[in-house]
Amino acid sequence: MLTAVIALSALALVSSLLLAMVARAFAVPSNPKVEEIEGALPGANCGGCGLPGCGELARRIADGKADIDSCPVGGERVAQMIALIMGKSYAGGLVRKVAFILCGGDDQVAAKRFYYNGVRDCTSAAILFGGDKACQYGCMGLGTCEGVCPFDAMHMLPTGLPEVEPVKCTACGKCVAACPKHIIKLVPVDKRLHILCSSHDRGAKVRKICAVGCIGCTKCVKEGPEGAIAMQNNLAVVNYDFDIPDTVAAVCPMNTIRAISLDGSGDNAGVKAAAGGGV
Amino acid sequence: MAGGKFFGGVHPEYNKDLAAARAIEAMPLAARLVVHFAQNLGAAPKPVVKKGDAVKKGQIIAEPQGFISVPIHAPTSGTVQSIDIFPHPVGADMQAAVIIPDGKDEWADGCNVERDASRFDAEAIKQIVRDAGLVGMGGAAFPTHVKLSPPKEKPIDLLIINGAECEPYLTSDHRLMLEKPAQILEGASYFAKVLGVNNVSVAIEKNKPDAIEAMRKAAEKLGIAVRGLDVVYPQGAERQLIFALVGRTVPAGALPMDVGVLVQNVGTSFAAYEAIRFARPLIERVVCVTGRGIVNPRNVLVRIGTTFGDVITYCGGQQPDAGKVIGGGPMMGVAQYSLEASVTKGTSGIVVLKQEEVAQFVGEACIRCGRCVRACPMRLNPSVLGIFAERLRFDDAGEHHVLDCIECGCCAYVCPSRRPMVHQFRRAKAEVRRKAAKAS
Amino acid sequence: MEEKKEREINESLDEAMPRFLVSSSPHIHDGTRIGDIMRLVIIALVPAALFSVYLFGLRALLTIVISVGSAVLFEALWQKMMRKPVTIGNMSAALTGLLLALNLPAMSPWWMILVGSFFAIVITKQFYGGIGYNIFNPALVGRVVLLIAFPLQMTAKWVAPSAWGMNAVTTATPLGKMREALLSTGHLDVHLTRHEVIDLLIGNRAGSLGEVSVVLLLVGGIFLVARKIITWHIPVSFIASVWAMSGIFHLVNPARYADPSFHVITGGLFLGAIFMATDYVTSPITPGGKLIFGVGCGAVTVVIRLFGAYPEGVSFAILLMNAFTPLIDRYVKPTVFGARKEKAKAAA
Amino acid sequence: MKTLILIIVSAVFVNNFVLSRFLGICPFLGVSKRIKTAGGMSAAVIFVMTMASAATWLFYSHVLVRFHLEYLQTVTFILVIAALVQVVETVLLKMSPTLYRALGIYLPLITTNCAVLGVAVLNIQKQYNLIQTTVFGFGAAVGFGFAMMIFSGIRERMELCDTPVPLKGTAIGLVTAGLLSLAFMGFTGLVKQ
Repeated sequence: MLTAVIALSALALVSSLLLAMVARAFAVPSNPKVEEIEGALPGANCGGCGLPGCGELARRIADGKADIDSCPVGGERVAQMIALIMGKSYAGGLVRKVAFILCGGDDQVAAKRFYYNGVRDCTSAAILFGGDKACQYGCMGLGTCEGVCPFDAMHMLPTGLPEVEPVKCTACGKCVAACPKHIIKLVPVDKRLHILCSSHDRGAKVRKICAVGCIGCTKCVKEGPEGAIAMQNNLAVVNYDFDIPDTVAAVCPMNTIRAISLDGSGDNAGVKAAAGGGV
Repeated sequence: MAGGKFFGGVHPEYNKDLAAARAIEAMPLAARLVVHFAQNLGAAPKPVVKKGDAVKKGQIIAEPQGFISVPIHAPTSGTVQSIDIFPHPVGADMQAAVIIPDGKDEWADGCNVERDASRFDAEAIKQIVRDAGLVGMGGAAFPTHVKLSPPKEKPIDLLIINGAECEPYLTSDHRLMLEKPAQILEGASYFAKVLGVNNVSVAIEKNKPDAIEAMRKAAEKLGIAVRGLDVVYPQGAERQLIFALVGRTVPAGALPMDVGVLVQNVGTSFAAYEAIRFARPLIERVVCVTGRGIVNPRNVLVRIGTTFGDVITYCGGQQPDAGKVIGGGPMMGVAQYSLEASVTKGTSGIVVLKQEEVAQFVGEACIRCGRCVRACPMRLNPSVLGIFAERLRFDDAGEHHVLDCIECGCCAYVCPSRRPMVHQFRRAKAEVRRKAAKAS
Repeated sequence: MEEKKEREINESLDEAMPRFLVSSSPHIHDGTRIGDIMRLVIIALVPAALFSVYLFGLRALLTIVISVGSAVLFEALWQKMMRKPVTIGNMSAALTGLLLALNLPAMSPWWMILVGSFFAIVITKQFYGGIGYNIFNPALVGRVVLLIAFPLQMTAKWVAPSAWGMNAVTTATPLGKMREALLSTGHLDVHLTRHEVIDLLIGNRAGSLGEVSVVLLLVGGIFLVARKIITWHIPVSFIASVWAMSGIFHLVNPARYADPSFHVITGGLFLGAIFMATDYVTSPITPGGKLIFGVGCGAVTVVIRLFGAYPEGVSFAILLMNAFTPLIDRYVKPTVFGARKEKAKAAA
Repeated sequence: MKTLILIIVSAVFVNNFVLSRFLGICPFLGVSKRIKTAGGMSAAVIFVMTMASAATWLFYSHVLVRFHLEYLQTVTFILVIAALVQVVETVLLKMSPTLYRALGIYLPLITTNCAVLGVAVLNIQKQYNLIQTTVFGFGAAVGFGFAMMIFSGIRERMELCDTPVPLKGTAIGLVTAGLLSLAFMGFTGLVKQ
């Protein structure tokens, strides 16, 4: 028994001495905060922050090269946790954003110019005359955004438009970057009024090719609060800093403006209307 | 140096007999011309006319921007009705001028005068070629004067006049060689003069024996060799043509001038002849209007800017079951969505296919049969490239040399799974280039 | 259906505008479909299959029918279950079933065929996503699973050949006989008389359904090469390397290792080399890779036949090389036209 | 010499540690997604297993046997291996941070890797001498690397497959490992045990 104890202790002693020596000889300086921060991050490695993975972001934050609220997925909660680790203060006040598709032109209301046959991917399809939709600004409906969403928050509807599930969406921004038509925007979840069009075409042309496109009539600009809706190159654009009453939607002759509840408050009729095309 | 057979290639049904026997005929002026500004590879020229301006035939309506750019000329006299966005046959919507001809077809000053070309030196010829708006008329539309200006350390010792016309259906170069052999060779002689080259070869696929015969006859006195080439697509692609003719391999990522060769299309040579001898800028070209979807296939001499619709109407219109209109040949041409697309300098043909002839991409899984590997004239592995592109793994596609793809279409032509490979490669190439541009 | 509806809606929207089909180049196609290729391979196998019916009787026909039928059924059922388009029309499942049948003995019980067919179609092929994605040759996995799970049925019950299978006598395969002799007496008793060689070539011997007739398999192979369905690389390198390797061992010790020609014309080598190893999905895509693949198959076959516990190694060899295929494909790439010069330049 | 070659052949092909003894499955599935990391892992395993074989054998025959402590075999082997792996890890972090990061959690996992402990125990069971032990450890590790390389090639290709969702990842990985060991069964009986 004694020999066993002695043998084991000796072995342990020799091993630990060896390890200590090696650790000394091959020491690498490291920042313990990196691991802590990485633990606080969601760990989905979605790339929403623009970096290859959560580990890389953790390293950047620890080195002070990235802000503590750089993770769009984790939002306020994660930012606060990281602030604790880094010994910084975090003000908060970040309103959750979700992706939103600024196009209402599904297959029933928006015209197509040709029969497309080829790769089922929006960016690839845009190589050929910018896509088969007569509206050059509209959603092409091939589901590239659905494919890149790491959170299964985006689904193509049979009508040819994608739909965002606000609950699942983390505003990682992958779909925003992937959309070749740049019609997906991150919008504050508490705002209800949206203009579902991105077309800069003139009104006459829009009328011809899409039943729900913005024709630039400026009625909404006049109806809404001062500066809340602005005309930009034939297109009405919502400034999400403002709270706009739902009633503004009623003045739109094309039903382009819709009141949609993204955070689950109020009625969700608007969402259904958007999904169904609203005609 | 002896030539050889290049690797790969396919043997599509050529269908050249549809229009090969029809002599070139000049199409009457259309009621409305849509002249695109961007007609050359490189920088698009800048418009210098505005709505309401009166223009003369041959007058410059867009000035070149930078070296790799050529001017655009008014194809006839008339007024500029508007400047707007129109479908361009290369596959995008672009800015174009709508010109309403006044019917007088009046030349601008200094144009259309016969002159003695022997007084021009190399620089003068280059300048004329540029001012006349010459671009490669085989389809790529690369400015000719740029090609004629190789850097000093890369001397050219061989000029190849490319009459291979390997694209199925098309016969415009074929007819041009039959009808204007002497003029083509004279144009080629100006190129030779600019480059200081004595060695000129005309390369024609053997399926055009009459064209070989005609060119031989004209070339005899000039000491220019006319060579018949095996009939295999893409025989007319520069790299493959050079290898087949003289056995030189153009390094990947390099240009023919790196091996001392310059290739010019027969149509370009003819345009050079017109520009240098008669001071006629490039405002019209031979377009082969063909395919089973066309009522009367024929070869027509068309003003640049004539809409496809007008050209097709002139050729008897479309058959009722026409399903696809292609600007260019069926292997590399671009399918058009609108007949408002207009003839540009690079439009070698308008092919209208019947619905049942059109290849439909299904995009089933790759079964790795290797037919594309055997067909690819660039010795790529289209199978794996296509799989990478399909999964949006463009970095891997780049590693497998997707940038060397010449988009000849051989892989997709033979693919039993009907995968849209060329489409995928175009996307992949764009992504790889974008990434490289970002990095630098 | 959906697409059609979509078109109608759109047409009503803009009747005025004619709509063309727009896709990327090329706009024409040589017309070949996957089904055409599979059909040609099946046609190339028909002579061998018919001959097996002649040799082993209706049992052979029954085996083929059960195998093909179950393979097609499994594929259709799985695809229905997964809500994928059913692709039995491209005949690849039928081909797998036929190949599996040709790799089985004529006496195979029906339930065994079903098990093999299930492993081939569902586990080896559909688990990976169906046609084009499988890593291993489905028919061979089916066979090897049966070989390991039911060794008695798979190795001991061979029917001796006779016209239309009139007298169903069980016997052993030539390779099996050789091994038995080797184990019991310690030396070979393989004497290749001309008569025996002819018997072996024609296929007048015991064996699994499709492997017996070298001549008919060769005819099918030549047909496939002529129709450019397969290339010569894998069959030739496979068979040649078996011949060469077994030849070397034969020279070293003729009493223990059989004549190389015997090794080439017995067993499933021709069936394997021409029809199994050349399976598109599971073999390398480049000519160079194919040669490596073939030589690898040959080497492993000889090692297993001469030193392993199994008398026949073709199936295992091909499966093993299937596993190597991704690595071969990764490192044996075609040289891009013009790339060699670039390298030379970079070196200079 | 002949026995040594047979030991290697047996360890690499016939009794492949992964595919017929089913040892070391964890890194086999975990680090085989990329050929590069699989290569790094294989190299690390080859180093650790060869060293561990020799070290444990020496410790066993010179310490444990002398003091009649054979019953401590497992415990002490784990200790020796753990120390060895820790050394490798520290050295690797300094010499090749990329490989270190690529191996990630799997490097410490070699510590408790049954393949390493397995080879050490098998050495004693088979009563190999020191040279045979080292060769066997090396051969077994090469066999592991061999299987790793094949498998990572397959994994890279499987990434491009249309695998049904429920089977994606480890599930199809295990199916593939099963089919792979099916192929390796052909080597049965190649070397008499």
